[in-house]
Amino acid sequence: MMKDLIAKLKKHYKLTEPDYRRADLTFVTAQKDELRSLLIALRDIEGFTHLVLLTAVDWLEEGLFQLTYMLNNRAANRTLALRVMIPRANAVGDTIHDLWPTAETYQRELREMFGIDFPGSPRVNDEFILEGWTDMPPYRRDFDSLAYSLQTYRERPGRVTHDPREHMKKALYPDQKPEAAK
Amino acid sequence: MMFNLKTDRSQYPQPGPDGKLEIDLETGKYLKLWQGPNHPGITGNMSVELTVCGDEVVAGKTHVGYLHRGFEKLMERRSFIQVFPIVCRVCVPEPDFNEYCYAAAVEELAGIKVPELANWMRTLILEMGRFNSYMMFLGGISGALGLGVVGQWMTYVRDLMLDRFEELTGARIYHMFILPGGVRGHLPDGFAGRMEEVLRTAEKYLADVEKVMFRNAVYKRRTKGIGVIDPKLFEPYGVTGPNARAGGVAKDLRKDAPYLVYNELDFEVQTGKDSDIHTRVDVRYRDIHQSIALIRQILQKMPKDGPVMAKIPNVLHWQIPRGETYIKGESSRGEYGYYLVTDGSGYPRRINVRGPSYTHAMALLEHLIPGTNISDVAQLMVSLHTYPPEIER
Amino acid sequence: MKHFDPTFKKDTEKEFPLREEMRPRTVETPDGQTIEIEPLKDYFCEAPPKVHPKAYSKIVEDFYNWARAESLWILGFGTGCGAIEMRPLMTPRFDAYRWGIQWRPTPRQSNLLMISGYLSIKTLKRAIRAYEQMQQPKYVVGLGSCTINGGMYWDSYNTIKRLDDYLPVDMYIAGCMPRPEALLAGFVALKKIIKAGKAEGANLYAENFAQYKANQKAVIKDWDMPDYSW
Amino acid sequence: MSLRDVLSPYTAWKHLFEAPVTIKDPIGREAAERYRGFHQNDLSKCIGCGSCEDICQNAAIDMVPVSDPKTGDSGLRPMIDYGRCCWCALCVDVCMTGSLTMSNEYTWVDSDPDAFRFTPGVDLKSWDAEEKGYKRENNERRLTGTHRPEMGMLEPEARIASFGEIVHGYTRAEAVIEADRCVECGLCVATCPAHMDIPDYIRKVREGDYEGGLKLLYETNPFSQTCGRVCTHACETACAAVHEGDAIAIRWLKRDITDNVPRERYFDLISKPDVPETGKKVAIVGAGPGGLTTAFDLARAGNEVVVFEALPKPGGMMRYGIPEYRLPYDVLDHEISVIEKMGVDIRCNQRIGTDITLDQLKKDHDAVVLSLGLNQGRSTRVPGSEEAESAIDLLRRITAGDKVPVPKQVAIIGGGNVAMDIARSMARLQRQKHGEVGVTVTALEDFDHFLADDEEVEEAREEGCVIYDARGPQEIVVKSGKVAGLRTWKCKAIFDAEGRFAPKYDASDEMVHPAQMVVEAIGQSADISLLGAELTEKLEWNRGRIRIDQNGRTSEPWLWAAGDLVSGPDVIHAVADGHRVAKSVSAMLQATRETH
Amino acid sequence: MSFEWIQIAWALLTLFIVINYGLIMTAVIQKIGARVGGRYGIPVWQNYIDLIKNFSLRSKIHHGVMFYLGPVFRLTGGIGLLLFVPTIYGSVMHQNFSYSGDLILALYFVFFGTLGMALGAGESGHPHAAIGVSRGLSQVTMAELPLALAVYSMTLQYGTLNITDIVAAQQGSIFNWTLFTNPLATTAAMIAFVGTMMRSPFDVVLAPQEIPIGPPTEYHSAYLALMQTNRVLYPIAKTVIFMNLFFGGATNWFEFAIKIFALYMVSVVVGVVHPRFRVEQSIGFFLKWGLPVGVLSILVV
Repeated sequence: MMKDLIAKLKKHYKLTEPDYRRADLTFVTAQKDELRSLLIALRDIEGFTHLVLLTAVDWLEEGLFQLTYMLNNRAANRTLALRVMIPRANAVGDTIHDLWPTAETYQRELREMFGIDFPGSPRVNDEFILEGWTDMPPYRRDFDSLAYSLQTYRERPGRVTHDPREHMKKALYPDQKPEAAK
Repeated sequence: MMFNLKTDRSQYPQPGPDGKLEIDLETGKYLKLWQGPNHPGITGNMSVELTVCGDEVVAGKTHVGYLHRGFEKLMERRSFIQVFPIVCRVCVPEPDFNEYCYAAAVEELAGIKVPELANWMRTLILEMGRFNSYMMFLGGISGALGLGVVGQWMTYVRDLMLDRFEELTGARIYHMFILPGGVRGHLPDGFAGRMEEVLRTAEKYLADVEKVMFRNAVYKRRTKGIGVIDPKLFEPYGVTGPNARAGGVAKDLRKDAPYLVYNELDFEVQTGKDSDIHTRVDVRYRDIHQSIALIRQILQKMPKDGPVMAKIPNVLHWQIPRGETYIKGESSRGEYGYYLVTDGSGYPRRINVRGPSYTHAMALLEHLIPGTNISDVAQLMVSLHTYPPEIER
Repeated sequence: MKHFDPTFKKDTEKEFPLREEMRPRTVETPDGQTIEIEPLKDYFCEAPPKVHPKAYSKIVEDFYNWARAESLWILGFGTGCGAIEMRPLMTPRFDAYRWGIQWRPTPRQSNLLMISGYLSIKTLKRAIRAYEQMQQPKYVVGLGSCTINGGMYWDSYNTIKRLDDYLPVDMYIAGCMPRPEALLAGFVALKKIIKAGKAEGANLYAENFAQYKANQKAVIKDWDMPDYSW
Repeated sequence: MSLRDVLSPYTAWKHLFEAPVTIKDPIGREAAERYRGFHQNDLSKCIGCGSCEDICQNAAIDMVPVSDPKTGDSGLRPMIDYGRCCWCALCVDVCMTGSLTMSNEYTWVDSDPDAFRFTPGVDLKSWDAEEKGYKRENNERRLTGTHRPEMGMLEPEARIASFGEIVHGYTRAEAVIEADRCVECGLCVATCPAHMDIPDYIRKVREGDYEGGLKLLYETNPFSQTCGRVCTHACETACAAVHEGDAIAIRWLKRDITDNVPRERYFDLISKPDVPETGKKVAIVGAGPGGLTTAFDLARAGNEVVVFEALPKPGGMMRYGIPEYRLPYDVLDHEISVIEKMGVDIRCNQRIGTDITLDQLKKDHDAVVLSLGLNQGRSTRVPGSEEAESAIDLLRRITAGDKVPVPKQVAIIGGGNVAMDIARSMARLQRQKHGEVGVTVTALEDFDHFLADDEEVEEAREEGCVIYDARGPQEIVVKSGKVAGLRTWKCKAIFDAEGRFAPKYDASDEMVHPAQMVVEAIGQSADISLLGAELTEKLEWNRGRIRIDQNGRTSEPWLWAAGDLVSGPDVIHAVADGHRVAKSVSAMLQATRETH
Repeated sequence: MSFEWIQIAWALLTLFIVINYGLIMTAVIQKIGARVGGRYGIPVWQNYIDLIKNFSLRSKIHHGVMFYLGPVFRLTGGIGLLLFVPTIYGSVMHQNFSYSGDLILALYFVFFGTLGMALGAGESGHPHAAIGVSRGLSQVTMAELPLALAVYSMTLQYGTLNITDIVAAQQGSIFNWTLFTNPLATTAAMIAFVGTMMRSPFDVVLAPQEIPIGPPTEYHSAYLALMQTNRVLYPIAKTVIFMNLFFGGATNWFEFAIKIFALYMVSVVVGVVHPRFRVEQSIGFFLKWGLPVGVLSILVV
């Protein structure tokens, strides 16, 4: 069933080899410029009317953001997740708020948490979750939450821990490690 | 079907092309009114910025983020087992769904098969959680309408169920019982009997609720024909769960895409047709009875013995190969899902929580609010059954 | 647990600049005046609160403290998860009303601010506002691990770790989340210190206002709030 | 609106006449039996491995010192910060000993935020004795593995037929499972005499990075292949996993690394560091593990090292003491060839005192290291003991390929690993010659205090050796000039009240073990005759052993000592000695270079 | 009737008794409401402690003169209402300042307090208060409409505007009560009574779920204490009018306690089990049910 659909779609769109995760769940990567027409085709022709989620994955090492558009065909109980890769530098996506009004919220979140812009999406530049945030978008991989927290919020002092291995070394054989061999 | 939609907004300002609504407060015709975050009428720590003209609401904007802890970021810092204690915190009143979805996603990507009994236990816990969540809801909607006594009873019944939770899982609110690989323990001795007592008490109180709330003339006046969601909006706005079922769309993932042991259980999908506040409450009310029946069935049918944990790798350095998956289930509010991406390391690459409140309380609510009476905003929100913590996570 | 990146430096102003409307600027009002506005400045509570002395007579003060302890009005403001355990307290199972504990929907009438768990920066701002709107004497109870030392969210970029940096706290209740029974025990303990005249958090706040404000401003960047509500 | 709708709500008023459902006295109400409340820790069971700290995602646990570290116990105990804890109980689930549990107590209020920290078990709390609370189900540790995979080895029938190596070594899958069990606490490191980086190389096994693992091994142990087979693995007694299930098979995992790196790759991976030649010369007497480790370290530090060995082949007791079925000779040859690659000059058949004198060595070199093995067997000195064979001597002759007498029945005195070695070696020879095994082992200790490793005993039994415990040798029965058997009494106690060796026997329980050969395997001593009278006089001694300082240096500034001679019969101790001595020698050489 | 100075002392005694009775009675009623929910509720003396607590708070802020005057007006409304109607019929001590035509004065006081409150709350500048006031006023005004009609019908019936006379006319037998002599007017009045007691389903003003707490949002400390005092006094004073007009008044303190409690309970019985109406719904309710009954009662008389 999903295989047929993918084969059909492949005639018109450039899709990568899909990952048939489960019988009812398939992941496939699409081209960014074909995304919109692909979504419309899936929604209006193939019955994938339910936008389950829209989110991003940060592939920092590859310099890419993966946008995942997960669509569900309720009647057939099939979920198709479209992956779209966009460059991390100057990350801009195509807004789909006119296809699914609820995408507006997702796009606001992506704008705020990943810094991915969706020009034309309503209120996309408004603050959504954060307030007075001045650092880089926090869901980016190069944002280090713990480091930020340590630099911003004070901890209660007086916590000291010991590594068992180092502690035993200190107590039992302070400098017997064969340094010469190294 | 007749849907009494108050969509005549011609007399009020219209939103611009970028979705921004410019309202000139200087005219004195309009007033900005904020509900929340410190507001007992709304379903938790979020706020709605209302623009009112007299008693009529012209525009409403949802403001969230008061509960934002950055879960999706924190999960990326934690190993696969360390994510387990924090997922339940995503949604406070019904935490078990997070545990289940996360565990199932990890199990799928790591190729772990969960023992039969563990699946039954999970189903039991999810149904108990659904029961609790609905109890919160009934208390909430009656509270929002000023019928405090139903809230008192429902919280009491919920508390009895929390006692069962405590006995089974070792905690009242954050149960942390569904581990990746299975569940933490077996049923305690005599659990079924004590559960039966709770269910009986629940039924007794629910019968009272039926009389006091559903057969209440004032209540009917306040809820019938109000807050109608046009079924045409379900797909564009991603409406799932009881909210959609109240509009006649008989969709329930427990039936449509059975997970755990739901295909071995008998239950019916409850639907309504009017899609107003009254029907939404009613559908949930009937669903509670389904949950009660399901809990009874599960306790009766579940295997009496067997392992509850699959063998899992050493959790201290558990690595999962690269992959992505999405696990969903029917929570008390609609489709709840976890999107998990792994990259072969010992940490998740990304976890995205798809909570039904996210779509219901944001875009949908903002769409429904204009044109309602100021008194109806609170119950409209409550009737959508949203939990803010899962919106902002 | 992943180790943090020691090279990470917060504030990447260059790469992700502050939004225009949050920057200080000069605007022209409709009636032709030009005014300087600083959106991130806290216009609401720059003025330090007054230190209110105790009653002149110790007997009177003791009597007052007894009344204050026996009539604890809690601001019904759930800041975090812990708020869910407040509901059983208000309802039949635990019925905290028996102890003279009641919930009020407005900070003006409340004496006790329950910080029910973690505080995100956005909520912290509201909690501070609520606290400053409360009348003296006022008490703060921190609920759960999060208020003591960050709890679960010790590594989150959006939650504070130590509540006592920002507000004077009279009582902490351990737990994640604390059970209603523990909360009641906490109230009983709080009553004891109120009756003993030791719960002077409001004066502490007034005396060390500059320090508290500095701490608050270190984490809250945007102080803009609509008047009177949130 | 019907009349019913108007009236029906009033039915709620019936609750006015029902008793309230409120809990009368909720404060301190007991929580459920499984409730996850505050922590308890059984200090006597806790070993301070820190697994709880590792798994805690809230960083709520600190390991704090409460007692002195000892074998398998770091002396640290978890301190819990309730300003962090989320009561998930993963620490209880992961606890390696089951010492950490939770009570069902939940009330803790305080106005001091710094009060919410405590060390369970040390800081006394009201819930310490609470029985109820969260415990692991059936006390099963499910988050980390408890049992090691069975090691594949030859069947007794097959292995007794030859001197071929018994143990197969782990397959990759087994190695991964076993390596996965390690919790990386590092308690073992202190117990290992050479302080090998055990958790680190186990991680390398898990990750499949065998070459990296090998490099790591050679940082602390140039005899990793040997130790991967015959190490006494004291580390495994200190392993945190030993408390609930099997210890991690550290030795086999080490072997797994060495087996999985192709032999020729060794020379690339363990190359001589690029250090300038120091121009210093060091002589080492004895090519056992101690001496060769010293040589390895010193050669890598840029010194010119010569090793003098009396026997025809290097390896010392590794070659002449350990039977081939445990440590194949080609492994040893390869191991030593790696050391030679560092520029070590090993000169065999060079007996000190005969072929070259110690004075000569002292003259020609900047430092001399004595690494003498314990190559002389001790005697029981019971009647007839002059007819007994010495185990150590016998083993050497077997190894050297000399013909040794193989009678049908052999009795062995001793219960250590050497006794097992000779028993099993003789069993193999008997099998080859007679087709059947007739070996009796009599040990002074009972099975509860046995000296030999359990697996050695087990395997010896499987191979047909009969083992008697608590038997004290009384006489070697000699009939017509030939050994006919061994007479033993039941041993009641080995040590007296002061802990001195003074065995007590029960003469009524006498046994005579028929044997045509009796072998004594009750300990070894070193042959120190090569030192010469003058030097022997000059050196300081301690109970028959040369007194050395903590760096292995003797009272003579040019002379160091290492190996079995100073620390007993054990490869890993010898390696540790070697490192220690090499470091000390290096320091000395460095110092002299700087002064000149 | 002539005025004597001692009457002031007696009136203050009446006030004292009524306030104490009110404090305890409201607590008891809260407990009764709590019982329906299945719990114990506040201790009976809790209201006293709350009062002391609120008076003992150290800081107060204010928003202008009207903000001060709001609670004062409101309390004045309550006290005035009580003082100008006879609390105990036939008792010289607790006759208060009842003069001929005092019914009009009483009705005036009923509005006076509400109005003062509205002005004070408006001054606080809190938008919630302003909205609460506008919504509350419109509803209360509507609720008073049937009462006005009922009173009109009753004055027609008794031919006097003096409450003491009206009470006197109802003495003798229980069947002399207006309840029985003019049931329609009583019904209309009771509808208004339930409507003005600030309980469900007509409790919009204090509805925290819709607008946090309504007009008193900004009131705190001693202001709130004043309002609390009024909150126990004012409904009782109002109930006293109803008792006097329709239920034969009270001839001693015991009868007073019983009747007031019973009347008060009417609104509680209704309130506990109903959610609240929307403002326009309750206005509609009064127009649909209260008004016709009131008109009918006039017509019948």
